[in-house]
Amino acid sequence: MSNTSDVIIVGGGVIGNAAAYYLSKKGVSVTVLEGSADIGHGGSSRNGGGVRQSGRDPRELPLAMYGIQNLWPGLSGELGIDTEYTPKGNLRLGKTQAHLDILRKLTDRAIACGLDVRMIGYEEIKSINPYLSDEVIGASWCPTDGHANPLTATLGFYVNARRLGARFISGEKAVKLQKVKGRLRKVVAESGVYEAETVIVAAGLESRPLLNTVGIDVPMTGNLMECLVTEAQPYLFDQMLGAAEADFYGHQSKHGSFVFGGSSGFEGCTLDKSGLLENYEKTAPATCRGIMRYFPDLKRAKIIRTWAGFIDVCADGVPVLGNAEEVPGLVIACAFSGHGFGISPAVGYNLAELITTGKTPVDISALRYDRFKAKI
Amino acid sequence: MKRYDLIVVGAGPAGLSAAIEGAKRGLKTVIFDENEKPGGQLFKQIHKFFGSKEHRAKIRGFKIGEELLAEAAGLGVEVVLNAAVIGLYQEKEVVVRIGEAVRHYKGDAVIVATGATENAVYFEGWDLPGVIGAGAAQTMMNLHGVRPGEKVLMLGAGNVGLVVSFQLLQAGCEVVAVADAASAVGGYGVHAAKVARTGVSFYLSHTIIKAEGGDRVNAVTIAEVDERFQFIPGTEKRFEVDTVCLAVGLSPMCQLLKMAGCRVLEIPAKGGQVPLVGTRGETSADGIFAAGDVSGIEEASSAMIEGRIAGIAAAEYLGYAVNAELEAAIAENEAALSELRQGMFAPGRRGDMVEFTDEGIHVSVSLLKKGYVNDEEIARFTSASETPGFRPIIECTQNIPCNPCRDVCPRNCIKVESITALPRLNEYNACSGCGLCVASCPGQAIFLVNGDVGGGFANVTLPYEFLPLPKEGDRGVALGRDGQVVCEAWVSKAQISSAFDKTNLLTIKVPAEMAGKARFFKSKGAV
Amino acid sequence: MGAVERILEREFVPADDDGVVVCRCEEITKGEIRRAVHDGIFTMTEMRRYLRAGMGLCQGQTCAKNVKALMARELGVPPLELEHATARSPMRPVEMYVLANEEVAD
Amino acid sequence: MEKRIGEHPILGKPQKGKLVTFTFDGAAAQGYEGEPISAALAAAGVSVHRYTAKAHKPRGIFCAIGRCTDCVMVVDGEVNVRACVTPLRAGMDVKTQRGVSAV
Repeated sequence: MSNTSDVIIVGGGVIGNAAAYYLSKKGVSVTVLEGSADIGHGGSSRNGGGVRQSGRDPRELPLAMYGIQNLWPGLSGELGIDTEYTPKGNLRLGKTQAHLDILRKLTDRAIACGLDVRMIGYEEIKSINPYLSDEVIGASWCPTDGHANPLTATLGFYVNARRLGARFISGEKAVKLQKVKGRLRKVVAESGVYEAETVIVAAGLESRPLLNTVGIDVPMTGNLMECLVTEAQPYLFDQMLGAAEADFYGHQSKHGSFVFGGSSGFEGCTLDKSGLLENYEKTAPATCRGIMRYFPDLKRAKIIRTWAGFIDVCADGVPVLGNAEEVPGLVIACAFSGHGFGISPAVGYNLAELITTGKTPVDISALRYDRFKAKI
Repeated sequence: MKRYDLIVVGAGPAGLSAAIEGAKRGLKTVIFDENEKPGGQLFKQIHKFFGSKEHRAKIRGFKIGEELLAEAAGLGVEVVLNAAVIGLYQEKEVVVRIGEAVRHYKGDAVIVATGATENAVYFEGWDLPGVIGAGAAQTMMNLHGVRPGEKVLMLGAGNVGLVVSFQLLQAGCEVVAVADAASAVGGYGVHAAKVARTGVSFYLSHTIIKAEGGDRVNAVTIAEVDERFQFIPGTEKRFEVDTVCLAVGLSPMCQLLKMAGCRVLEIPAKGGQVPLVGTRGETSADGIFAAGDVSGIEEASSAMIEGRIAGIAAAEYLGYAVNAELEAAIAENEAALSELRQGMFAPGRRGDMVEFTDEGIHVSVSLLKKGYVNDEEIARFTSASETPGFRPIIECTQNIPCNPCRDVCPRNCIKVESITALPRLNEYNACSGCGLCVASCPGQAIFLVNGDVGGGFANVTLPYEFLPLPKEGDRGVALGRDGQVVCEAWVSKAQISSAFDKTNLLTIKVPAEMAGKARFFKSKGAV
Repeated sequence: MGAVERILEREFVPADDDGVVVCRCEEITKGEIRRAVHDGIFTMTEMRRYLRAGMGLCQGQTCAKNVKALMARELGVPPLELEHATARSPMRPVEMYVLANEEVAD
Repeated sequence: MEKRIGEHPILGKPQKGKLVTFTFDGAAAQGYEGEPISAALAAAGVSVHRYTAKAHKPRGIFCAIGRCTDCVMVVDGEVNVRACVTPLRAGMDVKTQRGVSAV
């Protein structure tokens, strides 16, 4: 098989798969190189499933809003796979005055961007979710937010892109980008060399060393975060939940299980000697204690699995997205900082537009790769 | 954090043995086991073990469990039950659920002896209530005293399927058939023979097409399969049953080792995914050892030896034993292990079709196909004579590592040259008819025949592990090795003795010409 | 681990027993698993994520071996080529209030 | 046939706790304290522990050692309780599980 295509996408996560799908739909030939054995190996399969606009930085909020208005509602039907998209609102919870101050600031900022989000008090919180504990004194409420299943969404994009002719190679780690006559042309991987007009680097944390091979650096770091999931439980609620300090998030899935993320406070300094993305022994118990303070009724729900995954945290907390003009042919989509899943359809769609028309429906200029400036 | 020299996960034969060897050498040792009772699978194994004295042969599995537990307790090993190890984290941190809390422990060495889990096969209706694992049947009847059903079909003619079939019969259930997709009985022939002689039919090259039922299985259909395991239409056989038992192999339960980052390989001959281990049970992770079924499916006897080696290795690793002692202990245990791994059922010969015994005798094909040695084939191995006086008839036809019959005979009538050799009679020694060999044979393959007790009759003494025990004078029928009625029979003696350890001896009187055939007894009432 | 080209030459052929449940917990049938392979689901881990096969209460302890054999047959590769899914704690289901209750061992 | 083994040829008479009363789907039932709930139910002739969520198929004991989790029931209001490894206590309220609830 020829190793030349219109576009190479490095990274078979939800971003790469979404881009592959929307590009294939436009008739663009795509090759996706996934370094691990599994499609969606990284953060795409290791997140809490939030599809939200509230709480986002104004620089990426337009992408979130675009996706929720234009892409998520019809996605399951379009892909023929249940992404379990549930737009039943997002409660971002506060337990202290300090929390409420954070939430207020985020809310005001989002309202200025045109988002329907507001602060609500105890009574209204209880009417939306009666299972929350009395410790919660206030929240931001965005009724158009929600959640979806990152596993089926990622694989849904993959299956459909593949069906439309995209070529996928897993276990093929890209090690070097190479320019030919001033333009990025080749991707050298462990088992082969691939060529294309355009290369999208959407490899999460792995993007940094790869981009380094053409002299571009994205200031980001890995942070090992953990989630846990319970056995299926009777239906309780369908909102997405978050917390003012972003140290607790989760939802009840369509299947009935609760998926929650939390933290022990040791994030960033835990051991991972074997590189197996190991769970830290203190995190799941800490997460459970956190959950029970929000949902005392869930105390008897059984945890059946925990997992860990790196988030690619950008220096300024928002993704790097778009053309890197100094290396013609290079498109960067990384550093999603732990909130990439919710915007993945919009990112994929906009990348496809960017590559085929040179323009994007959403202004992504604030996410440029060269935006980073010293603070003084 | 609480720290032990040695943390052992799993209180089965391997784990207990490992803890014993560690504690003997001064290691502060704890064992965690998720079950309410220690002993692992030993406590479901109510048959007498094969092997030699050193391997605790002729002792029943659950008794071995009790012995190991007492030995461990005597050495100061803490055995914590109802303690599920939920994770083996970095730096050998063991997290255990005990009661309503999780506790964190550190082990300077950790031995994982988590054993195995049962395989399953799927077919239409396999999810119906009443379709259960063979281990489930054992648990229900041997631990909880409840019969899993009344009429049972057993899928699987390996040792588990055969042993559990016999246990079902002992519990008072009816076993309608033993089926297996393989073309030959995979377990010990003697295990099959003691099931077949009670009248259970064997269907080799057969597997289940479907189970039927509403809220519980009420029928099962099996059919013959060809060499490619495809059903042969027209060969279907339907049985009305309320229970189907699945005994289709075991898989090592190595998740904890995987979580700990130990290198794991997939080795079909060992039953699936197993940790990469060295001769001392050491895994690729420093200070973490594996022993027993978790590192490859074998018999409990082998698990005990592997456990001992790992326990000594952990002691050496922590400086409680000198290397020379370790090497000597390993050599000794390895010799024992290699002895156990000899014969027709040696791990290296798994799957081979063996045609001749080590003695050069053509093996019984009928045993492999139907579960019993037929009348024609038995003559190659033993024969009953129609003369007065006792004589043991040893229907042991496969080379398996086992020799209690030799050790137990007070008159040295029986010789077993190497441990896997077939037992032979020392013709010059007169048998006293004590019956110890009959009761001791773990395969229940020895019978005493007195070929002439007058009036044209002979006495056959057979092992009998069922209730009720027939009484002297009871009338009934004798069944042949194939479980078919061969003649009328009268009970002339029923012996119970503590020396027989619950294998009662039933002596039946049959016409002299039937002495070579009568191998089981059914009371008239039970026919 | 080598590079795997995600192409399957064979077409999906329905079978009589496609309706038989393979993963008991999540009630996933043989036909669903076989069809998923043709959708491009090539690994055990992906199968868990795609169909939830092996993701239920027992976490695949009952069905993993069978799912693996079934996938291998459909892919036309030896079962040894398929990797089992990762082992993750807790090894047994644990109630939240129990996991939350970390006792300092004395 | 009586489901309980009165006397076993090798194991003798089963060692049991005291006879206690519990409720199964609202009706009074008896079993021995400390034995698994599933043993008491099996002795009472109950095979169905639950009906599945998707196909509403009956399920019962399969592995009997807490691994396959097919035998889960609603016990004292808690769903997904593994009946094969949960000891019976006097007064327990045991219900057939349907999907992930008792109704």
